[in-house]
Amino acid sequence: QAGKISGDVVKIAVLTDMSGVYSALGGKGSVIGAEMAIEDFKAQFKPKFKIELVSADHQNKADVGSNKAREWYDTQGVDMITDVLNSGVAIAVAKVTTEKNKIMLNTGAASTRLTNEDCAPNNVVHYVYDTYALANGPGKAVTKQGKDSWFFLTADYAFGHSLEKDTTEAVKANGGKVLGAVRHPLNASDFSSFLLQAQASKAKVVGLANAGGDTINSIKAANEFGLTKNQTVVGLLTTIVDIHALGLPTTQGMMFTEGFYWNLNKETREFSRRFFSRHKGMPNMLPAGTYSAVLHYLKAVQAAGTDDTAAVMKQMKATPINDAFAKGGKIREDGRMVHDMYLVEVKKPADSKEPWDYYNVKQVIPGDEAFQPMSLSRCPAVAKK
Amino acid sequence: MTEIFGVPIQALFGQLMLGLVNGSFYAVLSLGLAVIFGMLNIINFAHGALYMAGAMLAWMGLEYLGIGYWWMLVLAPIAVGLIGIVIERLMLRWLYKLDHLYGLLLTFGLALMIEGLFRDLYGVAGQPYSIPEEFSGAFNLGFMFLPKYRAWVVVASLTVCLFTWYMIEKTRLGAYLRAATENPQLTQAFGINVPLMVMLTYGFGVGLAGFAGVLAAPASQVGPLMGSNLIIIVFAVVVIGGMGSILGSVVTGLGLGIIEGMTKVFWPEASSTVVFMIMAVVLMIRPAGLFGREK
Amino acid sequence: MAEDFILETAGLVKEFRGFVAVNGVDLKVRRGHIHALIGPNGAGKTTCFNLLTKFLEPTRGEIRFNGIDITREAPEKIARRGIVRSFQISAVFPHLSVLENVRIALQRTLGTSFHFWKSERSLDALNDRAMELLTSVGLETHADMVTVEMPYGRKRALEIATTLALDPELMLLDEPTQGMGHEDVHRVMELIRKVSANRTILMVEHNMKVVAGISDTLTVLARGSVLAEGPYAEVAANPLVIEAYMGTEASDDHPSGPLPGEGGDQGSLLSNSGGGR
Amino acid sequence: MSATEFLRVSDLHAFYGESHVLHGMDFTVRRGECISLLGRNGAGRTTTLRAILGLTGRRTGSIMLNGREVINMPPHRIAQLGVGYCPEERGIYASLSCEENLLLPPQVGSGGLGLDEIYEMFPNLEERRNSQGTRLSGGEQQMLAMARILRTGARLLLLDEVSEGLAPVIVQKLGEIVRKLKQRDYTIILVEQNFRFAAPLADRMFIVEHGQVVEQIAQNEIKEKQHLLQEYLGV
Amino acid sequence: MSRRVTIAYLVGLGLLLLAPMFIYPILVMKVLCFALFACAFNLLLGYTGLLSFGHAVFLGTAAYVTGHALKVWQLPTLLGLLAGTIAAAALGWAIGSLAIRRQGIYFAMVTLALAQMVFFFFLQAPFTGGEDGLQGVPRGSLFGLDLAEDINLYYLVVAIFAGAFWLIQRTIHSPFGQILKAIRENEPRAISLGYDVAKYKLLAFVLSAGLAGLAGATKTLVFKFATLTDAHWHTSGEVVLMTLLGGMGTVFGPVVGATVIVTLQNELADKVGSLVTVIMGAIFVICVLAFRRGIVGESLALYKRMIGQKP
Ligand SMILES: Nc1ncnc2c1ncn2[C@@H]1O[C@H](COP(=O)(O)OP(=O)(O)OP(=O)(O)O)[C@@H](O)[C@H]1O
Ligand SMILES: Nc1ncnc2c1ncn2[C@@H]1O[C@H](COP(=O)(O)OP(=O)(O)OP(=O)(O)O)[C@@H](O)[C@H]1O
Ligand SMILES: [Mg+2]
Ligand SMILES: [Mg+2]
Repeated sequence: QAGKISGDVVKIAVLTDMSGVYSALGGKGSVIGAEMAIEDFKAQFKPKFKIELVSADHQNKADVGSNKAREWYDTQGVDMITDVLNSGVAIAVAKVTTEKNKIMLNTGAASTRLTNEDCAPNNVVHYVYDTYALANGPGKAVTKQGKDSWFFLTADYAFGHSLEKDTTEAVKANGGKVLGAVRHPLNASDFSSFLLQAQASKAKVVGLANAGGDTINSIKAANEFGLTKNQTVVGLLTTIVDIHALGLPTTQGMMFTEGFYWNLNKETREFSRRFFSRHKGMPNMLPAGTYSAVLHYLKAVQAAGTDDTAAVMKQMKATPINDAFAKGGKIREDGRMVHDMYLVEVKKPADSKEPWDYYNVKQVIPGDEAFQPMSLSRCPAVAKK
Repeated sequence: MTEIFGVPIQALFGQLMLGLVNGSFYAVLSLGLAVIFGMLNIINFAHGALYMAGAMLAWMGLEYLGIGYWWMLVLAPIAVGLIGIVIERLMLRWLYKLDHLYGLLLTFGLALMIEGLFRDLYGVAGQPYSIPEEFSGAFNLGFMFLPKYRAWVVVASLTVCLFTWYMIEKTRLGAYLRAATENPQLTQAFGINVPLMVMLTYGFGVGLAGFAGVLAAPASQVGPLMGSNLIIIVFAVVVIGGMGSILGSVVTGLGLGIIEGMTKVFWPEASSTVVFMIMAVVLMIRPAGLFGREK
Repeated sequence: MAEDFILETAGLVKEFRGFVAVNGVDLKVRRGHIHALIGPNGAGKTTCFNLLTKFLEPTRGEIRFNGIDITREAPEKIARRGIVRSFQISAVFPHLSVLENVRIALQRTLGTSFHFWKSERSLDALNDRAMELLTSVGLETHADMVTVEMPYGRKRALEIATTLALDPELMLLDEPTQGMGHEDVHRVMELIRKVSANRTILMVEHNMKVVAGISDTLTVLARGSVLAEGPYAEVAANPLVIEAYMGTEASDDHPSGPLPGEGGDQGSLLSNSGGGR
Repeated sequence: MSATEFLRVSDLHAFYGESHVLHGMDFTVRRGECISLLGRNGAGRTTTLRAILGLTGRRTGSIMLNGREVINMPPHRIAQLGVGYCPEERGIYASLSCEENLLLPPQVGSGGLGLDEIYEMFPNLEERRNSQGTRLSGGEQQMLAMARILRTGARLLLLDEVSEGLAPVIVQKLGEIVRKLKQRDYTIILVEQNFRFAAPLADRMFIVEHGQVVEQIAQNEIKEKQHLLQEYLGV
Repeated sequence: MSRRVTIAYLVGLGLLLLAPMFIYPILVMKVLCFALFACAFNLLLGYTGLLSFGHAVFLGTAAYVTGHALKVWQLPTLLGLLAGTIAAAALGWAIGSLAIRRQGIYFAMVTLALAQMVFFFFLQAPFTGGEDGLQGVPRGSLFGLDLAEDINLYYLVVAIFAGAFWLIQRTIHSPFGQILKAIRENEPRAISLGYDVAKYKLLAFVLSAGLAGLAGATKTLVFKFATLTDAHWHTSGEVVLMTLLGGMGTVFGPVVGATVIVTLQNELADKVGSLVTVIMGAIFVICVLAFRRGIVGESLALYKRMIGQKP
């Protein structure tokens, strides 16, 4: 079957959260990222095959997601699915993808399980970030500042758990201790009672092992209860859109890891401004990552002259990634795409020169440090050989 | 001393206070349900959705028209009440002769519609609604922070409950309401304008829900799902209290709120289910509910 | 033998929050009799019925059925013992056919009522018995009719047929002729007399014609306790009873009898009520 | 009694959903008069009363009440014109106490009886004043249903089977009360099974068959029209 | 079953056997699962007049138990299904014996609340995987047939559905069914005839719960996972809608209703996004206001009227 493109179309699907707590992270933004990638690819390579893009809302429900994926693979001839934020959904979709032997380039989910317990190196690439990478930066930096006792506010599902776990390890590794954690449901409406528990714990740092709307509301409630007065709140998965929503006054001085910042260099600025013109907002690491992933995939198809899974995966792993999102990125055998991450600090309102000028990049974490080393991999497929 | 039963006093009172706050929401909502049930014999499943609508209206008022919290606290309930009146006129009206279950089903359908509509417009992620500056900040009671706004919520809802209770239990209107509940035709034949009463009652009942919604807006985030999660607990509250008495539903509401809060301190895992467990127990020992008077 | 009582109550008392509805009633129902329970409104007749069938719990006293103490037994247990009541409002299964109505009652004896895997054809065995019963109340022609569509009187008849299906030793009828036109009253009277053949009947009735017509014994309750007991003629003559219940008219039953209100005492009764203005 | 006409029902048709129950009722009642509707079960007498109050489904024809057309009014408006209804099924409220039941109906006219008067008429009710409405005995409920409308000052009383389920003594007493009301110039429509109760009270009797008035018998004609009663009512 | 029903039943079965040639089998299987679910629900609502608003919890319980049995205990497929069904029935007994203490609307609310309690339990219990759900349940094999093949599984599902459907019909037309009708018609009278009403209601409830469970267990097999959605009150609402739309108290109503709703959701999901809920709600309202007998009920009525009019 190699050397052939199924139905002469390469069909790419963006499966994301269109209306939920995470819609601000990926959602429409990711779709735009994918569109831009396709346009750029066509412009540059004038491919002979047709390229189609479909997208759907998985409502953060594992069953909705995997049903959609299964249907796409079975009846729509979809070749590759991308974004798939929300780790629960991602793991479910990974299973379907492996079963149907297709490709998922996951640019949205955070759980390290995708490249460890639930890894599927021949079908799944974990492209943008993961909890290990997110945890390390602040875990080290904050603890080193002497704020060495932590308490976690954890979203009660795969992502939250593994973010909590990885940060805990980072904190311990740097001589800090963890006093406890409280689990809250996805998209909880009122965080005050959880924050009271955090407050009662007397920990110096309250780590928010949640994302999107949940993070925003946690931080708001923290302010209401005067938590911020004598404790430091650290958002573990925070991106520029959250900062934009909360505003600098509330968030100044926060530290966290991002996989992308629009204002790094000429290339990122140029890409981001194009994106901004369509989305009325700067891209965070998800849309940018999706752009990069789709582009990389199409190039691989072009090069391999087929959309056959094995061939394309081989090609993608063989070629390094260089675009607006990643410099010298490479896909490891366990399916982890490693690239530089950035430890950023939120500027004081005064220091912000223009809209969306929010970060001071404290440190560029080289890919090999940022991500979990192969040596620690718990991925059976890789361990075998 | 900073600990009670090995629990930091701050957390204890904090949760107690939050319990009281939730309790007053339960109270206002179950009160509205009871009033409506008393008159129309309908369990208003749309109650949660209309509570959400109240909050959403408050948010929209601020977002689009720049109308502040205090005005919305008056306007939103009225608006919701009017929505209710329309619903009653156009739909519920036709169901009174049928099995009461149809009322439940219809309002369930409405709940889905209202919820889905707001979902489609604003997504499920909550909208921020900031606390009115009069009440921003908190009293520092030394052993705990008492956010001013939460205190206000309790006061406001209790006042409303008391007012309603007086109207229905202590005035002639109350007798009419109960009579019309049982035998509308005959009651009308005595010269009482029942259809009007029914309409206004429903309007008032859902108006209460709207009021609770506005109260809730600054306390929690304003989102399409805020109602549906709450309403089921309120149902349990209603079953525990028994539809019979107004005061009953208020007391039960507050009580359960507090119990829930305490559970969060001493047995967090059970905090989300404790109300239902209590309901199960009550059903076993007193099927009609604590304050229920049923044939 | 005179001592054969099917139902006896001793010092039966029912209090409702202080108010004594039934006050130490010693009722003795002789086997095979039609025993009427009459008395002014609120005397405690229906309450008595509810006590006998355990729809209410007696406050004090005991109930003996065939010598067995049943004071503390549950309603459905009592029913199985053979005491079955009819309701003041007609009680049928409106949307089942007349035949099915009766069959429901018969079905219990089959003991397959929980068998959800059996076909309902297994119930056809009961049809003959059901038809017999319907015939005995003159409904055989209506067997397949849906019950709602029948006029009031017939529904009462069906209800009695259903009750008979349980082959009760003792039947309790509460105002069986209430709200019926004259023809229906007659039909039901005949019916009661007919079914009383080999069983005992205890009934509450305000219609003196009926009482006089078919009852062997009657007990008069007033304010919760027994005022008088005995055959109609005797009781009807009892001045106490006349004063408390029958009034001046009851002594005869012709339509065009002395009209009500000509008795002595009523005048005063009204004049003081009128005194208000 | 004044001869002025108080109620005129002409060509009244009434329906319950599909079923057409009244087929053109025609009769008039003068102020202060007491008339009685007799007939078999299902003849349509209750329906007539309900139709006058607008409690049936669709209804056509004309109902002039004290010179006003009420056929298109909603029930509560009609009642407010001074009509009191004592329904066949008594309609006692379970959720109200005996006394609350008594006090429920709002005043619709002047000159209703006072509470004390009512309690004198029905001592049982005074005794049971605080117990729940439906906990009253069948008869007590009947009394309550009657007493309830005497309070409101309604001038036109629609009484449906009021003697039903009452002990003979009470029935006599009720007879007296109706008399008394007539003296006070109330206008009364009696629907009765119990001929012996209705006969002496009614100034005129209308025999109803299949939703129509088929006979009219004046008080003084009872004796000679005995045969009619026989054939229509089996009395 | 009456002759007409039997014929319809056989025709339907025939169609089912051919369906996978034309339609995406997974979709048909989903429809069948929900159809069975709705039929089980209808047994309760349509024939005993008990409106349970928490029926999804039985679907969910069975789904999880079966999933756990197959994935963790690695039981053979049929045993897994059985385990789920029994678990659901047991839970049905527990919830039922509480709920039947109240009538009418209260019954609905109580079932809803108890269901919600169980839902929260599932949310927290470790073996359900919380928000992530129980993923990657193996389908196993039957008589050497590998059920991982959709087509093989398909025929198993059809068999299960056909069997369960038959059982439901039989129950309705059984001595037991008769008593249920009687109770619905006039409860006090049933008591006075010496029937212990509560026991009958409870058995009906348990049966319905068990069959709903069977539906859930099968669903797990089809989709290879069990998630909170199965136990969520939205699902409870959906099954009410299916029954109402198809026609409660009719034999085939629930099946029709389920088919319409499921396909509708499938079609609309991408096109209108979250407006789906609005549409579902609208259907609800319309059914209650104008369409109470449901599709099947109304068409039967229409049919009757037409032959009635012919001289
Ligand atoms: N559940 C109850 N609670 C309180 N009082 C009650 C209750 N049931 C009956 N009573 C009272 O007990 C007395 C007897 O009632 P009962 O129904 O037995 O009278 P009855 O003999 O049947 O009269 P009637 O011939 O009018 O039906 C009445 O005064 C009634 O008010
Ligand atoms: N709610 C109703 N729906 C349909 N038909 C009704 C309804 N009420 C009464 N009917 C029918 O209307 C006809 C007249 O009923 P109505 O109650 O007026 O009779 P009636 O003369 O009062 O006799 P009685 O009161 O002694 O039964 C009867 O055939 C009855 O079946
Ligand atoms: Mg009685
Ligand atoms: Mg009548």
